[in-house]
Amino acid sequence: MIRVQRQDFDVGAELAALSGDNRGIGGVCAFVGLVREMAGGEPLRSMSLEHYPGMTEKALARIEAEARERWPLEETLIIHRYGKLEPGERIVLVATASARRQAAFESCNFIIDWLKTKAPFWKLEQTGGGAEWADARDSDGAAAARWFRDAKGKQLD
Amino acid sequence: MIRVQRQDFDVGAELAALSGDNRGIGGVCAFVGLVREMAGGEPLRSMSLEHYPGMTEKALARIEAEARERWPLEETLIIHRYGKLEPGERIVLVATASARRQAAFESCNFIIDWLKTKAPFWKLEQTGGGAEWADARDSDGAAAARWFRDAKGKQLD
Amino acid sequence: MKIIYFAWLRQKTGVSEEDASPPETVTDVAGLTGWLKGRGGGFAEAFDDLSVVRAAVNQEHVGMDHAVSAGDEVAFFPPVTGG
Amino acid sequence: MKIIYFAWLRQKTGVSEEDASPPETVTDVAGLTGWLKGRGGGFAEAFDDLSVVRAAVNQEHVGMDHAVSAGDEVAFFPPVTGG
Repeated sequence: MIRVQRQDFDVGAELAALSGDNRGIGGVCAFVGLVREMAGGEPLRSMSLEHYPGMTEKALARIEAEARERWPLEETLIIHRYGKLEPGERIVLVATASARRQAAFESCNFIIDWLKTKAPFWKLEQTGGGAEWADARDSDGAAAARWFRDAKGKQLD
Repeated sequence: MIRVQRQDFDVGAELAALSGDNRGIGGVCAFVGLVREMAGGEPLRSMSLEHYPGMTEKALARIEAEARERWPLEETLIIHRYGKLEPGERIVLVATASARRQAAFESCNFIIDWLKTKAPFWKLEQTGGGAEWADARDSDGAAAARWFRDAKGKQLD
Repeated sequence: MKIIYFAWLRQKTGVSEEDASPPETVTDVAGLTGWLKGRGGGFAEAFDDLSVVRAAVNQEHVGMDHAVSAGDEVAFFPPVTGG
Repeated sequence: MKIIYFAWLRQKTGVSEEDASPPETVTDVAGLTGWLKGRGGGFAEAFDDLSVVRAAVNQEHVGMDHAVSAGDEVAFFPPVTGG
């Protein structure tokens, strides 16, 4: 399931709903991204997350579908917020459920890595020095690139 | 933090408490292990988790300390239940928080892998065919072995 | 053709969304950026360094050599920074 | 010496915990398993296949060649299956 929303989410409630009555699940892996207090070495006052409505949902659904193709998953969830966020606030929740824990870990890690380079979100960071658009990190590109080859060795875009 | 307890836990509350006011956290990775409905091809009625009080806490604390030595972690949490559990019930929660998501993912995965081979818990599975002690899985040994070498290439036991 | 701008491309061009009719010589994304740059001012600035500009056509990430035509929705934005 | 048994080792021996005084010839875990096996019955059965028996001395995992002495807490159990 994909959700793009302004409001916060309740991690416990979301994970409970994710598992539901599915007794085939042996492990749930969840990642919660939070706003850190520092941005480029300066204290962050707040950030505004802009996104591309329509394309965002498509991009997330495609990432989710790719994860389900690569790993035997029982359930998947991606919630991403937009709008104004302050340090300590939740930005994103990715959760994957599988019979086996390794599939849950890998797919959750895959989804957040791909989301970081493929989902159309942009952070405008507000510090004492003014507002700056966050730069994409090389490390995010490298993290996403780890997953570029699928199990059959086929190159994916 | 380490907790070994009979009662269930509230994942949302635990994760919120884990992050607390720590604004240096950029990502929290959590793993929740659940009781599956099948055990060795047979429908599971329930399981009883026995453990070694005293040693369990020591073993978990050592695994947690090892994770904190290997990755730059802000917070860590391991909760493991014992006693009688039914399909769908939560068994274990591992959560790690770091400035960087990859440290959170790897350390959480490391903790659950090591816990599976080092923490003194034993599952007695109750099916229609009677009660059987669960066998240790070779795949758990292999998963734990992935982490046997630390960053310096030193062999760890 | 609908053109949408995000983040600092929106700020530099001063436009969030427009209906545009580029000439027939504009057949791909690269051609479109050239035409937009030709408007000068904030547009010239926004498309000055294409190494930091990404494009989507009909809500799919594409390369600069991807075709564009009249009915398309084309978006320009910097490398993404969500998550 | 305190000896504790878990899971099927507890069931087979019929003992969860005991205070034992093995002879002085028992100096390591392997020696202790041999002495316990010598009791026969459920003990012989429990220690029949040492490939599926694990040991801890003073709540630390140890190998079969680890020393044991009078004041120790020694535990025997199958490979762990938590998590």
